[in-house]
Amino acid sequence: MSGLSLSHEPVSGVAHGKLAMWAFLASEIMFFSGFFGAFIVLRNSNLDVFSASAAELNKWLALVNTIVLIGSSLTMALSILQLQKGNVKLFRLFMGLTILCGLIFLVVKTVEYSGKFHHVLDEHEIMHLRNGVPPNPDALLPGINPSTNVFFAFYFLMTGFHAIHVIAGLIPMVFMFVKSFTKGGYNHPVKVESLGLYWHFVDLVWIFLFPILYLIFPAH
Amino acid sequence: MKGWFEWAYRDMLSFFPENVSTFGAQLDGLFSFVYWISVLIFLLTYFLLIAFIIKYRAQPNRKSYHFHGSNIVEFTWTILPTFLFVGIGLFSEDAWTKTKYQMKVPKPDVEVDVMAYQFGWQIRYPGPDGIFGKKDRNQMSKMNLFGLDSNDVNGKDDIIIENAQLHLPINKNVVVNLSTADVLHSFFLPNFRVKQDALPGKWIKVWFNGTKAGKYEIACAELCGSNHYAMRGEIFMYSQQDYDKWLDGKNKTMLELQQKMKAEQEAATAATTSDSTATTQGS
Amino acid sequence: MSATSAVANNHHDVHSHSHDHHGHDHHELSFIQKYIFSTDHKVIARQFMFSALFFLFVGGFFALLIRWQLAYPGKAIPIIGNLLPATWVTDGVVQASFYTQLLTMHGSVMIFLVIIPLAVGMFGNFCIPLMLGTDDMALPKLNMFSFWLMPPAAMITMGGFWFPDGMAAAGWTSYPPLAVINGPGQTCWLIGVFLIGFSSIMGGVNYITTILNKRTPGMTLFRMPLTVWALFITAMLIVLGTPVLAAALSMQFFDQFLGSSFFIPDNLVTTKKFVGGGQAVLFQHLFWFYSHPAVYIMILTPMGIVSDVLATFARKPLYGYKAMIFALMAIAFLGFIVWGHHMFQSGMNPLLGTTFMLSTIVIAVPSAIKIFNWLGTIWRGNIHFTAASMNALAFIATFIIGGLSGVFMASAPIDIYIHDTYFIVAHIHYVLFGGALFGIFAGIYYWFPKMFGKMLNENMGRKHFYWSFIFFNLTFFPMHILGVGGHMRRIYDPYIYDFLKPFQPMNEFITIAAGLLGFSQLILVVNILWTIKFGKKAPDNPWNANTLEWSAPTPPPHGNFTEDIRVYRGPYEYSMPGAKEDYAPQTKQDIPSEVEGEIVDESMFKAH
Amino acid sequence: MASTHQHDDAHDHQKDYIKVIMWLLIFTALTVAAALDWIPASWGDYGNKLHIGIGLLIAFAKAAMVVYIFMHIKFDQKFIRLFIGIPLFLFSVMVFAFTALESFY
Ligand code: HEA
Ligand code: HEA
Ligand code: CUA
Ligand SMILES: [Cu+2]
Repeated sequence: MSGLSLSHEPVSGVAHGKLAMWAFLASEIMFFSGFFGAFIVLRNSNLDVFSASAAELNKWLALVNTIVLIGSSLTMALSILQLQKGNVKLFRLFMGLTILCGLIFLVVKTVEYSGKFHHVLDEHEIMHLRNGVPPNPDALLPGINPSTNVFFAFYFLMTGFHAIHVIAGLIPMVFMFVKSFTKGGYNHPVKVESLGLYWHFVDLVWIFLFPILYLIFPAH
Repeated sequence: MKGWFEWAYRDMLSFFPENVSTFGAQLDGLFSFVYWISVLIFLLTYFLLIAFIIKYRAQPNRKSYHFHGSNIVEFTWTILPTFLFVGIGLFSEDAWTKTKYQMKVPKPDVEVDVMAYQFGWQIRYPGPDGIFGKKDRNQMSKMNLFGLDSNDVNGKDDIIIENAQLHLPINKNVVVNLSTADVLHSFFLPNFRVKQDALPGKWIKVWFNGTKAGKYEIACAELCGSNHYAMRGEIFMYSQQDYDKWLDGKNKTMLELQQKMKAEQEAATAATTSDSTATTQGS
Repeated sequence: MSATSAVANNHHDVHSHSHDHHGHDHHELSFIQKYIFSTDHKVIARQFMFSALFFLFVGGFFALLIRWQLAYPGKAIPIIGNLLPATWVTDGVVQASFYTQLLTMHGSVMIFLVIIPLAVGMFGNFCIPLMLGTDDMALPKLNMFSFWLMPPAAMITMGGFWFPDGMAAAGWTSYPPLAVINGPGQTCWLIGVFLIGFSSIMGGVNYITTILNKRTPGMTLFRMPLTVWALFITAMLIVLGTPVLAAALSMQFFDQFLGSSFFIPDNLVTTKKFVGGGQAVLFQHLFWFYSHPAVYIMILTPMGIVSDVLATFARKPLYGYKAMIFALMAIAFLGFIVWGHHMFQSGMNPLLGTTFMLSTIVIAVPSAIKIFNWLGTIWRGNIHFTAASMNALAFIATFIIGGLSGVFMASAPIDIYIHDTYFIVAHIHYVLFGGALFGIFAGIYYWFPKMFGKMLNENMGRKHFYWSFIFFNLTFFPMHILGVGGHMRRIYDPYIYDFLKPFQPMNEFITIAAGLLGFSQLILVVNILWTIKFGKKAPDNPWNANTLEWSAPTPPPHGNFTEDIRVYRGPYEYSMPGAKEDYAPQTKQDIPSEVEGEIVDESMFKAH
Repeated sequence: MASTHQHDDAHDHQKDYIKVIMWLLIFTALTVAAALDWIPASWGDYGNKLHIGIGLLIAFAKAAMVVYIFMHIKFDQKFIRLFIGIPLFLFSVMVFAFTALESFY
C-alpha cells in the first residue's frame, strides 16, 4: 500500500512541526499570562514590599543573562539559516554557541539562586521584606526563598519556570548537536526551525521578566 | 418511604423556605420570573422535539426533505432569544446592585461583625459604648479571632459571642461586617436570601432587613474542611423591645465584667504585669 | 469496500506499524508495540476509551458512597462497608473527613479522567484522521505520549490514598486557603492535574495541526463534519485555557509545598504559617478562566457528535450547517469572558458581577441556535431509532433542562440564593451526564462498528439507553428541588439543619435512583465486552453515512484507507431528490440528482 | 515533512538578524539606563509610572522585533499571527478583570 498518498503535504503551507510549535507557543503565552496577570494584581496590593525586595536582586547578573540570551537567539537563528543552506559546519558552530549561551545562562542563574539561599535576613530586612514576621524556621529552603514574601515567590516562580524552559530547550539542542557529528549527520531543518521558535520564545519571556522583576522599581 | 412522592405534585417554587427579609421577595420574584420563562421554553422545545420524533419516525417509503436551512430563520432565532436573554439580564440588574454593591449598603441601624472560622462563627457587638474597638490584624490568634487591639479602650467592652448565635431586631437595616480568620466560608441565611463568601483579610458588608420575629438558621455554604457541614449557627429575630432587653442584659454583664476586671487588675498591679484580656465572652 | 479488502487489512495490521517512511516496513511488531505503546491513532482512541470507562466506574463508585451517606447518614454501608480501609470508614460508616475526599475525587475523576478523555481523547483521536481522510495524526509520537501521561497522572492525582491524611479534600475546585493548608494528598492532586493538563495540551496541539494540515484534497474547512469542527474549536479552548490552570496550579503548589503566599492574605489563623500578602480570590479567577472554558471543552464535542448522528439517522442534511459552526465559535469565544459567573458570591467587585452576568446570559444565545438547528434537522426527516440516535435525542432533551438551569444561575441576584446548593449540582449533572455523557454514548454506539469491526448488540444498547435515561432523570431532577429548598452542596450530614430535615425522604429516593443508574451502566460494559468476543461482524458502512470514515475498511487498517481519498461535497447530503440512494458519500464523485450537492466551497485558509 | 514554504534568500535574513541584534542590545542598554535613578523624587508616583511605562514600552519593542524577525512572523503565512494575537487578547481580558478586583465597589 505504499502507493497511497494519504499522508498529505501540509495544507496550510506550514510544516507540521512548525505549526504544532506555534500552537504550543500560544499555549505557553497563556501559561506565562497567568503569572503576569497575577503579578500585576499582587504588585498593586504590595507595592512597598515589591520595591524593597526588587532592590535585593542583582541587576548586573541579570543584565549579563539578558545579553547572553539575546546572543543565543541570534546564534540560533543563524544556525537555522546554515542548516537550510546545507552548511553543516557552520550549523554546528552556531548550535554549539547557542548551547554554550544556554549553559552560561544557567550557571549565572545558579549563582544568583545560591546567593539568595545563602542570604540570611537581618532585622532591618525582616521589617521591610516580611512586615516584621520572622521567617519560618521550617521552610524547605534556606535564606531568601519563595516563602520570604510575595515578590520572591514570584521571582522564584517565574525565573524558575523560565529556567526549566531553558533546560527543556537545551536537551534537544544537545541531541541535534551530537547527532550532527555522527555518520548520518543531522538534516532536519524543520525540527531545528521549530526548536528555534521555542528558543526565541524563551528569550521573549526573559525580555519581559528582566524589567518587571529587576528594573522598574525605582530606588526612591 | 411515606414522604417520597409528596413532592412529585408540588410546584417547585413552593419549596423555598419562608422568606423573612425585605429584598427576599424581589429575589424570589426574579427566580419565579425566570422559572416561568424556562417552563415556557421547556414546553415549546419539548413539544417540538416530541412532535417531530413521533411524526417523523422512520417509515419505509418516506424520503426526508432535502433542505439545508434558511438564513432568515437562523437570523430570527438568533435575534429573538438575544432580546429575551438581555432582557433577563437588565431585569436582574436592580436586585443585584441593591443587594451587593458595597456603596449602596444602606445606613446601618444595627451593625455587627461576624468572623467565620473553622468551624463556627464569632459575632461581635460594639458593647455599651456603641463603638467597635479597633482591629489589628497582627494580633489575630486562635484566642483573639477578631484581632482586637489590646490598647484600644473602645474594644474592652465589645461583646463577643462565641456560640454562633446572632440576635437582631426586626424591621431594621442590619449591616454585617463579614470576614474570616482562616479559610473561605460563606455566610448563608436561607430565610433571608443572603449569601456571601467570607474572605480572609477583607471585610465585606452584608446587609438585610428582617421582617418577622423568630429563630432561623445560619449555614456555611463554602467547603471549608471536614466539618464544613457542622458550621451551623442560629439567628434570633426580635421585636425592638425584646432586642433592647437582650442587648441591655448583655451590656450590663459587660459593664460588670469590666468593673470586676478593673478591680482585680488594680489589686494585682504591683505583683505582676499580667496581660489585660481584651475580650470576655457572653452568650 | 469488499470482504477481501477487510481480510487484506487484517493481514496488514500485523505488519508495519512503523512510522518513519524509510523502507523497513515489514518487520513484525511485538504485542507491546502494537497494543500498548502504539502510535496508531485508532489504538490510542481505544486506550482512552477503556481507561476512561474504567474511571467512570471509579468515579461512579465514589458517587454511590456519597449518595449512601446523604440518604442514610451514620448508617453502615451495606455489604462492602467493612471491606473499605479504616481511614475511610469506621464500622462501615463514612467519616466526615472522608466525605470531603469523596466529593473531591468524584468531581476530579469524572471531569479530568472520564469526560475529557472520552470526549476529547477518544473521539478526537478516532475521528479526526478518519474523517479528514488521512492516515494518522500529524505528530503520532506526541499523540502516544499524550495518552501515556494519563495513567501515571491519574495515579498521582489519587496518590493521597497512601498518606494518613487521605486524598485531596478541597473540592474539585481546590480553593485556597483550604487547599493550601491541606496535607500531602492535595500536593499529589496538584501534580496529577498538572500532568493531565499537559497531556491535554499535547493532544490539543496535535489536533490543531492535523486539522489545519492534513485534510485530504477537496476537504475544505467548510466541508468538515461538525464533529471535527467541534474538536477543532475544543482544541483551541484546550490550548488557550489549560495553561492558565497550569499556572494557577503551579502557584498553588508553591503555596502548598514551598510556603509562599500567592493566595494567602496576612495573618491567617491556621497551624501552617505564612507571610501573607496574597489574595484568595485570585486563584478563583485563574481557576475559572480555565474551568469555564473547560465545561465547553466537555460539551462541544458531544454537540458535534449529536449533529452528525442526527443528520445520519434522520437521513437529512444538517439544518444550518454554517450557523452551527458559527454558534460553536461564539460559544468558545464567549466561554472565555464569562468565568466570573462562578464567583458572584465570592466577594469580587460586584461591578464585575454585572458584566459577567450579561456576558453569561448572552452565551445562551448560540446554545439556543444549536437547539433550534437540531430541531430543524429532525423536522421533516425520517428518523431511524437506534441506540445512537436515541442517545443523541436524549442529549437535546437533557441539555435543554441543564442549560435552562444555567440561565437561573447566570442571573447574579438569583444566584445569591442558589449558589452552592443542589441546584448547582443538578445543573452540573444535567449538562455533564445528561449532556456530555449521553452525547458520548451516542458517539460510542455510532462509531463502535468502525472502531472494533463488530456491531454492538442493539437490544442491550436500547436497554442501556432507556434505563439510563429514566434513572438519570429520577436521580438528578429532584436535586433542583433540593436546591430550591436551600440544601447546600458538599455537606456531610444535611440533617443537623432543621430546614433540611424534611428532605431526607427525597435524598433517599435520589440515592436509590442513583444506584439503579449506576447499575444501568453495567449493561454498557457487558455489551462492549460481549460484542468484542461474540459480536456480529460489521459492514463497512452500517448506517449508510456520508462521512469519510465509512469509506475506510472495517476496522480500518494501519494507514486507514486502501485508496486515495478525494472529497467532492459536504458531509450531510442525505436524501437528495432524484438520487438513487438516500445518501451521498463525500468520496463519490458523480451522483446524479436534481440539486447540486454543494454547500460552500471556500475556506478561510489556503485550500487545495 | 518538508516545509512547503521556501525561504527565498537566506543571505538577506542574515543581515536582518544582525540588525535586530544590534537594536536589541541598544534597547537593553536603554532599559537599564532608564531604570537608573534619574527621575526627580519630587515627581512621586508619576515618576514611578513613567519608569514602568518606559520599561514596558522597551520590552514590547524588543519582543516585537524578536517575533517579527527571529520568529519569522513577518515572512510566514498571515494566519500564524493569530497564534500570538488571540493569546494577547485573552491576556488583556484577564488583566482587565483582575485589576478591577479592588477598585470601584
Ligand atoms: C458541560 C458542562 C456545562 C455547560 C455546557 C454549562 C453551561 C452553562 N452554565 Fe454551567 N456549570 C457547569 C458545567 C456546565 N455549564 C459546572 C460543572 C458547574 C459547577 C462548577 C462547580 O462549582 O463545581 C457550572 C456552574 C455554573 C454556574 C455557577 C453557579 C454557582 O456556582 O453559583 C453558572 C452561573 O452562571 C453557570 C451557567 C451556565 C450557563 C448560562 C450555561 C449555558 O451555556 C447554557 C446554555 C443553554 C441553554 C440556555 C439551553 C438551550 C437553549 C434553549 C432551549 C433556547 C431558549 C429558547 C428561547 C429563548 C426561545 N454554570
Ligand atoms: C461527568 C461528570 C459527572 C458524572 C458522570 C457524575 C455522576 C454522578 N454524580 Fe456527580 N459530580 C460531578 C460530576 C459528575 N458526576 C462534579 C464535577 C461534582 C462536583 C464535585 C465538587 O463539589 O467538587 C459532582 C458532585 C456530585 C454530588 C454532590 C456532592 C456534594 O456536593 O456533597 C453528588 C451527590 O449526589 C453527585 C452524585 C452523582 C451520581 C449519583 C452520579 C451517577 O451518575 C453515577 C452513576 C454510577 C456509575 C456510572 C458507575 C456505576 C458503578 C457501579 C455500578 C459500582 C460498581 C463498582 C464497584 C462496587 C467497584 N455528584
Ligand atoms: Cu465554613 Cu463551610
Ligand atoms: Cu461556568
